[in-house]
Amino acid sequence: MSLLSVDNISVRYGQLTALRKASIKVDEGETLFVTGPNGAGKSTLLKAIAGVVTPREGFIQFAGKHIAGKAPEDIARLGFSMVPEGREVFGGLSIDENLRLGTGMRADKDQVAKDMEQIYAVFPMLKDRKDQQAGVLSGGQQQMLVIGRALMAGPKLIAIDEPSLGLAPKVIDDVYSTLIRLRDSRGLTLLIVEQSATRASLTGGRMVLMRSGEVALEGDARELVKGDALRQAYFGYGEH
Amino acid sequence: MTALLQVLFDALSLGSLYALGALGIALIFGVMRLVNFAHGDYIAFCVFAMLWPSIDAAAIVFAGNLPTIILVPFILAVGAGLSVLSEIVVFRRFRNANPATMMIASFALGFVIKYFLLMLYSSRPKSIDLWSNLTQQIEFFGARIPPLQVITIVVTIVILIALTAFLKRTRFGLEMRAAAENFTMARMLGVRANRVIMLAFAVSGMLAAAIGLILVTQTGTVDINMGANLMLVAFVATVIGGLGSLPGAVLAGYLIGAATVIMQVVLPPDARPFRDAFVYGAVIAMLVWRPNGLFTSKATKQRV
Amino acid sequence: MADRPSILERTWSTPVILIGILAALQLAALAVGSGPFNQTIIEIFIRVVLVVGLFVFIGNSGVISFGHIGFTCLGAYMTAWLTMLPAIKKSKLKGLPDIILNNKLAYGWGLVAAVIFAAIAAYVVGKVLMRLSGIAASIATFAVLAVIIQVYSNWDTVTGAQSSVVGIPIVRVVWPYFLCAIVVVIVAYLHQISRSGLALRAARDEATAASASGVNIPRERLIAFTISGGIMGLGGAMFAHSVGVVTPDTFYLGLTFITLSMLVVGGMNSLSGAVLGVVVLSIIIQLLRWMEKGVDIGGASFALPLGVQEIAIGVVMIVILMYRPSGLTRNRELVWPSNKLSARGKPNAPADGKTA
Amino acid sequence: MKSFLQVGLGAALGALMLAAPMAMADDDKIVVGFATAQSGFMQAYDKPAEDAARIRIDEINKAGGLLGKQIETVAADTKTDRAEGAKAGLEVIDKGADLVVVSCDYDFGAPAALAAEAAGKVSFFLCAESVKAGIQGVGPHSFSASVLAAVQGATMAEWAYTKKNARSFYRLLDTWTEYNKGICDGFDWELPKLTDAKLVGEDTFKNDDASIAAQITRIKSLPQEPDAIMLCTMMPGGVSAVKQIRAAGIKSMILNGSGMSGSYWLSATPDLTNFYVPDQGSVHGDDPNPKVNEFNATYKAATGGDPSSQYVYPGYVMIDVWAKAVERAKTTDADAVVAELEKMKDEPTLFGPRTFTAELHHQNKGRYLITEVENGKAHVVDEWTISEPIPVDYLASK
Repeated sequence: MSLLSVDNISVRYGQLTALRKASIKVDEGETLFVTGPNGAGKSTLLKAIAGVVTPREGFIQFAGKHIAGKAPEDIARLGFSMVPEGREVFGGLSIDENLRLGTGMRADKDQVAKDMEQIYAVFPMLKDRKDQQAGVLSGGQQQMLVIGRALMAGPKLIAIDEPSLGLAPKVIDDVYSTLIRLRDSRGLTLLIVEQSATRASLTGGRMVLMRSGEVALEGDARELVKGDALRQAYFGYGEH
Repeated sequence: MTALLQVLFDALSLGSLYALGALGIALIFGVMRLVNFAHGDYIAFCVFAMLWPSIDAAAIVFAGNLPTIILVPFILAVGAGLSVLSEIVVFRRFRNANPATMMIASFALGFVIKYFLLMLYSSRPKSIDLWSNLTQQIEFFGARIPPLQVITIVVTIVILIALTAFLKRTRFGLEMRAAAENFTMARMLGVRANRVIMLAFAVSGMLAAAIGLILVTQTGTVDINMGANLMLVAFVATVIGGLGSLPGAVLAGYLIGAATVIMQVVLPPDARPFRDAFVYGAVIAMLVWRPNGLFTSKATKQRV
Repeated sequence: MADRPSILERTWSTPVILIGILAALQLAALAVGSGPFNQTIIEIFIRVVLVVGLFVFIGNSGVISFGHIGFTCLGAYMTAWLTMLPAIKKSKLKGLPDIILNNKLAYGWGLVAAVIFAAIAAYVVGKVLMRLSGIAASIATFAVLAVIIQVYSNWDTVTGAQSSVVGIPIVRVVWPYFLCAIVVVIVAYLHQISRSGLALRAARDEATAASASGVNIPRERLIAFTISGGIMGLGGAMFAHSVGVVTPDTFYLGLTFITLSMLVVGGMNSLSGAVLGVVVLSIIIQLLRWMEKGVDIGGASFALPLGVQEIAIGVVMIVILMYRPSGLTRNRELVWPSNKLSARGKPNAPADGKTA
Repeated sequence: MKSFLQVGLGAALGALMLAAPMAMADDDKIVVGFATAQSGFMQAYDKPAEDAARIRIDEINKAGGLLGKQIETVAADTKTDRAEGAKAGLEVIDKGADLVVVSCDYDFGAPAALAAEAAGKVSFFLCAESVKAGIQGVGPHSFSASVLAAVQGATMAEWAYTKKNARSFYRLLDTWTEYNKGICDGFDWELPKLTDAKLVGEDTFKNDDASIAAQITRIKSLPQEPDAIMLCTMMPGGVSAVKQIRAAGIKSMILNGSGMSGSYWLSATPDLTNFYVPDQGSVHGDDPNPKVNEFNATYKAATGGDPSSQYVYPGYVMIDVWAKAVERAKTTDADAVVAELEKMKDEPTLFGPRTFTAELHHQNKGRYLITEVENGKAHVVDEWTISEPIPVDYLASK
């Protein structure tokens, strides 16, 4: 059984339909990219899983539990760790506090300190500034911080919304190389929303393409990028 | 020099009350984006809890007769209880409502509390003597300060230190600060919304109770509208301080207190009745100058 | 931007229905004809004017203003200055300019002057404040109210300070109030469907998109603020003539909150909500008052304890908002049943308010 | 002077008279209509005076009624709201009121009084103390049963000067209400008449100021503590002000208006001393007139509580003088009753004499008991009537 399975969910903001019967599955240990044009419903999909918006219909299962309509904190406590779009660091909190925030729900308290050391080992720049306010960090550093923060929650799955948004190409490379490193060393399950299909193919993993609130295409990221189907689906040629 | 010291003390004692009020409002605003207009009525309710319900002109003192060591926790508990109760009964259902709806709901709640008190106690202000042994005065570098003022300032500082320690040093405090900054993100990190919100309401209610105790000691009066004016100033202070910023709220509270006292001192007699017009004029100027308030955390700015 | 005729076609029934509701009240007043009842209807019409005035700015711009009652105060005093007898003015309000001191106008002119004066004041205030948004704008408007009230409460020679200004001609017939209410509903409707009104509503719903497509938000807000300021001034003048006494404290927080509550309970973003909020809450208040006075049910007299009415109205408001967070009308407009298209009201996203 | 103002006013009010339906007065009874606050903020102030009025009505009815008819009462609640006040006025007029009794405070009573004036009825403010509560602010058929606030300020100044040898005065005004300003207006009028008395300073505050520390500092920085502080304020801020002044160690005599009458608030300041207020009658059981003490007992029997402040008494006076005027006029017709009332000169009542003239339907001079608060206990120490009435022109110009 999949770690996460989203089954035919629809989300509406008032008159506007953001998701239309979308379904995805993420297996333990795999990396799934969700890609697609602006307004395709990628972020809404993550928000629905995280419990920030409530789907009008459909089921979501995570770690064997039905979670559609549950509160965000309850979903987080099942091991779903979210890095939302725009990063959302707590600018008024110190870097250390940002990292510690997600550990409140962990049962394995003795592991927390060890994890903390590991995170600081991965992001030495964070350790140097651990007592500074997170608001002073640059965009790339903030991205590292929120990834670290998500890891500190001890998750089964990390969902990241547009990790490259607003970052310089060099920094994007850094972020992704860190992600790949973490994935490979810790066996993380990742669910990444990424507008750039090329970036997804470079990282490797499975990919779904969304358009107008629906899942339009699904397959191996590298395979899809090679073929023409992706472009067609992305821009909507020849469909209807 | 002495005169300056006196003005400083006067400003601090008035500002202390505003700061406590602003803190109470800012806490709730932080976690819920709710401007709680019932806050002033919490203050009145806490003070009325010292009296036995009666519509006679003379007050029948009830809890007010308790020894201080019991009275203070009792009144704080009343404040916290009322505040939490209003969260559970009313505000919980407005979590996802827009700010205007919440604000009007809080106003309606305040209205209910006020008329409830009016029914029980009548509208005539009542008098109660609390801790009147604080009435001799002490000399401080030539400035004559009634201990009441000193106590107000000291109590406020103690509350501020305690609250800061709570916010900085405890897990709850960390979660509350995070929730104040970005509630949804905090929840996505497993912070329990209900607990944090209830805690914020409890602390805010206790602050209201503390204000009530200081006010009643200072004025000797128990009045249905006693919290109203303070609540307004506190509300303004919260905005000037920068929404979501607790230190900002406190600082702005002291600023408004200082501005009021200074205007009272420097304005000529004919202009003194217009004091509040000047103070609010300064508020407008301040908002036009810094619409986001004095303290805006980078995170807050990004999101707006 | 949508073109005018089609919007007119789609929405003309709204003002017609609203005026119909007001006309029903006017007819009821004619039918009953007793002094207290007429006064109740007059009060409802005044509130309709005030709440619709609030709507023109708050509803269309989405910015909550706590300051509008200040313009009501300006209007009330303006008509008082103009319509009182010179003899009274000379003894009490010596500081007025000679031209006002020595003349007396009919109350109709008082109303007109109140509108103009309040609108000018709103324009000046708006010029400074309209670049503020959100809660900063709300607090700034509140500060404006506080300044106006403080000045009027203390400017002895011109406003009589705290003391009541009396000698304002009292108008106890209902139809002038009815007429004002209709005019205000029509003005609000015309503004709503005007280019400026539509732009403002678009900016309220999608600020970034609207300003990207060239909507000058401060300017459109200023237009709405000025119009609504004028309407609030009219409401103040009507109040002055309905009671015959004005004091600054009448126009402070109490009235601010009552009118805001009516708007929000009715449905903040729709004109129908403004009118219905007033009518429904006023009727509930009136019913509760009758119950306080005692009603006979099957021979047994039943009366609510005094003071319960206020508590009850607070509870009713909370309950309405709990079940209808966007107001009785759900922010939609009332339209002719055959015509299903409703004017655009802002739908409420189910998403957490914070992330929106 | 008189004629100009009056003709103007008369014309204005005449113009106001609209086709209000004149309810036909029932011939075998006389109706007193109470358009007062039965709920809301003013209720606490209206109710006691209204109770006193009803006591006088009962007495008259027991004694055979007025013009041989029983007096009936009708009531409508103003809810402490101006718009509701106008409605309440119209309502009691609809129910046939011959006398319209309106709220204690001028601001809240005026809408109902104006409605009565337009309907050509006599209206009485229960205890309003502004000069406007009468001809100046309502019209020729309107009266107030109390004494002007200015008289209270003048009384305290003259008494303190004469009996307590006060020479230096400090004036501290609470700008919250017209009533407060009225007290200080009277003080301002009296002070220049007192040889060598001088004003050593003045300041203002607001009733709801959380703290008046700055104002107190100003008093404390005077080279010498003033003999007397004329405190023009009322409940609830007054208590707070007194408490804070004493807490700061200022020992000066504090003079106030009747707004701080009664002893119910003294629990806030248990050791208060050297504090004086004027009272029309004593609520402390030590009135020099035993009949007042009797009335207090009647009031307690009727309402279950002692009078809380002197503001109970004007209600009784009101029915008393109005009934006398009706008896003398032999009709309840408004103009005839007004004419009789205006003939009253030092008409004795239980709570001091009353004079009404065609210029002033209020008291610009009046006998006051001086109540002293000593060690937190209030008792009557003296009686004082200002040596000359405060001119109507002066009052009207304020």
